[in-house]
Amino acid sequence: MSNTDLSNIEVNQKPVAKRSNPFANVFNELVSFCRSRSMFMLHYCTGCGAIELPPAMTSRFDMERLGIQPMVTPRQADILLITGYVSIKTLKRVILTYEQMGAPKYVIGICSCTVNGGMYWQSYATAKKLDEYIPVDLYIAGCMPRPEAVIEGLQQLMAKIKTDEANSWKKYYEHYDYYLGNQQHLFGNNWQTPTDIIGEAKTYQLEGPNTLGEHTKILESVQRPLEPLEMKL
Amino acid sequence: MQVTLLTIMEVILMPIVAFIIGLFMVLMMRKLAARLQRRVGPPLFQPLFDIVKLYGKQTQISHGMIHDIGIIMAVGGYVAAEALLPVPGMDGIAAKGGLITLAYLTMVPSLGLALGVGQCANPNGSIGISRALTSMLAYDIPFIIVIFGVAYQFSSTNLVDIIATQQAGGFSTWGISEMPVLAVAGLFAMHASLGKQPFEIYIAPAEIATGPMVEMGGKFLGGLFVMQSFQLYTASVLYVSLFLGGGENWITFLLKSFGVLAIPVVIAYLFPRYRTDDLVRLVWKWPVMLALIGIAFVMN
Amino acid sequence: MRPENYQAVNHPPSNEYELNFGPNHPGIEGNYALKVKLQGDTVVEARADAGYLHRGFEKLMEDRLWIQNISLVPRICVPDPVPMEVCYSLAVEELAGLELPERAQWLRVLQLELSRIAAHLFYFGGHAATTGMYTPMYWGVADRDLLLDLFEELTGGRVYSIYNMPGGVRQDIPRGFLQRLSDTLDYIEGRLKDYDNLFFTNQIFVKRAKGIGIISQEQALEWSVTGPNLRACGLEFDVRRDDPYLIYDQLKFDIPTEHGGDAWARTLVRRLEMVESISIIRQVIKALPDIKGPVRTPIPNPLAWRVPAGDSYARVESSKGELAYYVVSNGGDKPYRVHIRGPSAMHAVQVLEKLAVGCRVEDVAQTMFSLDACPPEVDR
Amino acid sequence: MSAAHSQNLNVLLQEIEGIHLTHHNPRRLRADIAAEALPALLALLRGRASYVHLSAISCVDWIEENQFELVYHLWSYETSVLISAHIRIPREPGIYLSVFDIYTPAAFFERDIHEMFGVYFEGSPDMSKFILTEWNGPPPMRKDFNSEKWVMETFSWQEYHPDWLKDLEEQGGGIVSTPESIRMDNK
Repeated sequence: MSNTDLSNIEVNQKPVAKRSNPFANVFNELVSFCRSRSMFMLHYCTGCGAIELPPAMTSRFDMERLGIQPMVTPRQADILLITGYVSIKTLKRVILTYEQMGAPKYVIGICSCTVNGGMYWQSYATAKKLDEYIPVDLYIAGCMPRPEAVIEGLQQLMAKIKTDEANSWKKYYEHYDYYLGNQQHLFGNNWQTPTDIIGEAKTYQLEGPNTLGEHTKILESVQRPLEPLEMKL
Repeated sequence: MQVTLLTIMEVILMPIVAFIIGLFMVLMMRKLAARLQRRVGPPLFQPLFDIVKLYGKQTQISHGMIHDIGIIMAVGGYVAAEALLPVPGMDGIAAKGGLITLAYLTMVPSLGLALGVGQCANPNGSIGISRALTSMLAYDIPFIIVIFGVAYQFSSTNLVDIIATQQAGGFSTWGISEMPVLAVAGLFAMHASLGKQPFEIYIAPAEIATGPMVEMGGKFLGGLFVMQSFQLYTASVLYVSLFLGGGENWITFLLKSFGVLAIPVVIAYLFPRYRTDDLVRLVWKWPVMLALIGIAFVMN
Repeated sequence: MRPENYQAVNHPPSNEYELNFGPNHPGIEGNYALKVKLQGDTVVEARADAGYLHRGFEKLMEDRLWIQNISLVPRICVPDPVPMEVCYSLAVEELAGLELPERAQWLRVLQLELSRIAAHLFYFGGHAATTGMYTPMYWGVADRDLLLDLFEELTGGRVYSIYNMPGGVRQDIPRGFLQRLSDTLDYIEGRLKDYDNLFFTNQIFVKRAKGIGIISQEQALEWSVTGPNLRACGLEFDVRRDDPYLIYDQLKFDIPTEHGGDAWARTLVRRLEMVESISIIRQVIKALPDIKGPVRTPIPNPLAWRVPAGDSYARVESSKGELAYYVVSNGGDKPYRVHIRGPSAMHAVQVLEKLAVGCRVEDVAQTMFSLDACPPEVDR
Repeated sequence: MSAAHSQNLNVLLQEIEGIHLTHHNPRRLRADIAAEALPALLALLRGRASYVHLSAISCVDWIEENQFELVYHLWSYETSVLISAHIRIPREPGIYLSVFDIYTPAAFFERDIHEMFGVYFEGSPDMSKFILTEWNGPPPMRKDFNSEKWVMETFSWQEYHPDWLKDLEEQGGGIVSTPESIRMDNK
């Protein structure tokens, strides 16, 4: 397990060229505002916390008045809600799900178990720190947090998105080696996902100095190449 | 020359108007659902926020050229259809197009979607699109019969003429009072074409995880959201033009089209969905029968 | 140029294909997976894949004190946590030879039935949502919240109350609680009419639910199906009546049965059970003020409490079926072994795998939800 | 339970050799028998005493005696008595017969016991992994597997050092013993 602790590392902000067009900034701000007011969430019912999401979504607390709605597949979603302890078997699926989401994407860890294992700290079956495997924007602690707490947490995330501070998804590209290393530690060196994170980082110019490293070398050595898809109807 | 310029202006303006009205129709749909479900519902500009956000995504996951083209076809089909749908003050190219072209154009989006989804190679998407085409096959038959009946009644396939005839005679010459049976069949077909419960077989989250939308993210999903607002607009405005005398002015036009749309939307949130075969059986039985009876009345 | 995010799947040409339901799928209850092989629209093979919610409860419980485990057990079945606490407490009480005060028994019955109503409301919502009908879900979950408020007032916890403990319950009811409880029950009973109109008499729903996932009585007995699913096949069996625990033998209640054995019968049985539960709670409300006495038998220092060696098997009727705890003690301060027989373990794996075969793909989710499977009980 | 039923049951059970019956209470009956006699007992109970419901099969790892205890909980809808049949099998090699042919639900419990304890049941329809498909270690429910030790070796923990704690530490206070040390001291 790599020892670097990423919780305090900031994403290195690329210097943005000053644009003379005043509307460029307006447009960016509009998009950030819309991002914060329209959040499609994919709630992966990894654990107990999932039971407090239906109350938060339905008639009594009604998340939709804040523009939050549940979505069905990772491609459509912006927020990945990890609702509770993540067993190792689930963690694999969580990572697959996370990588399939389109950026900007945000992760919220609900329940104490995602922070530090919670009351299952002794358990051989659950992963303890979620942010070793995927970057987490926000934790909502509690066992389990009440719907009010969930909505409060989502509102905090909204505030962060509005000011463009919720950038943890960039951390995944920039420090991919670290996350991959932790994943390999748990799942073995044969671990690979169908999403080409390094390729994506290159395409969208999100590469950092730590994107590649010893763990990605292991990945490259075991990776089966992705074949192009034939068109069919 | 002046007329042509005006027409071009109208052709550009009409889809924009349609889009804006469509957004409010989406909002109305979600608000109605919220009221039925005893909650508040989304804020006023929620549909717009969703679309802007989806287009502002920073990584767009495409599955290839056909995937892109499919979405463009899906939206483009409706954009073209809007220019053929007269609204108060703007006729666009409705007088030249006519009903038959419109009926064809409303099928283009489904086919475009089928192309795009086929490229994704997701089994859920493939099942979804095959269901969507099945349901299109089902509702198109009563839809075409209804259109034929209306054209026979008004002896024209020109929407401008049809609306003018209805407006000239007042309520007694509206399609709904001249051919009530056809109007009911038309409502059925319109509801089925919207793909809402009980005809929502191709989205079906619990069965096939939203079917055609399953691999769509970012601007592709945004495209589908735009398509949805066009779809609501097209269906309700077409119904208003055929049976409710179109819009004399903007106020009655909006009242009629929102009112017509409210009927299927309210029904949608009170019923579960049919199974695929049940849907085909139902749609081929009742709306088709009603439409045929209606046509028999019309031809008398 | 965009990175291609997919992998080619080169299957031989065939009309058979595989579809994964879950683990993250709206048609799956919780974190659970069902791999189905389809031929056209028909399922020819189904395999359940569990373990996504595995926490190793039985192992964890061996490492914790008898009393600590009370906070662990309700987490085994999230929608219906109270039977878990009660069942564990009953097993430990039997081992330790603790006498349960009468008032505590009535209070436990009160919670058990409240929890059953809450779980059934959740079930109706989920079942309706699989057929594309979301309004009952929105209503049901919101009405369930009123019951959770009562739990919060009684115990301090919305979902996990951790209110029962070996020897009784933690504290007595707050002042005025019975009145508020009675009001909420009146409200829920009034709402049942709305649910009937919207959901239980909805012709399209009835058409979809009838004939789906039929279990005959013989099959139910052979597969050890219990609870409402068994009663939907016509067998009148209820642990509450036939193997009574607490004060259920002093209460009057019917055991509703149906004869179809399909999704519709299973829904109807639960609908009728809710009415019975409401009537049981009414009886408790009536009787409770006259029952005086403590709510807990004191146990010795809980941190060094040693339970005599032995084993016990306690059974409780949860909203999903027969729940049982097998607790073994070797005389230590921690359980030597706890085995949990989750009620869903039977119908969520074996029965579902069998019922799904021959189903159309539309009905797979509905079959699962109609069985009221609770995946964490399978995984533990 | 009626007296007649009880009488019948006792007479029936005497057919099994070496059976030892204990009544915990009127509705719980404990039967200790030799491992070889169990299939005969189950067949008898199911065939002639209306015990159609297999409630559960529990496994207990008695590591000091080097034995696994298997407990079959059976319920009759007619007599309303729960019989728990206890058998002991040696821990090594941990192989026993499946009772799938008598009780269908046994398949699930046997599969579960196989992956949690490593007991192999001969004749069970499916002994493949079910819950622990991603697990490569020893069967985790065995007493000689130390879950806490494995966790400590595999995972690291979140640092928790909030500002109020820093203030306390400046004044000379703070956490005297870390959670890790307390955890390990317990063992």
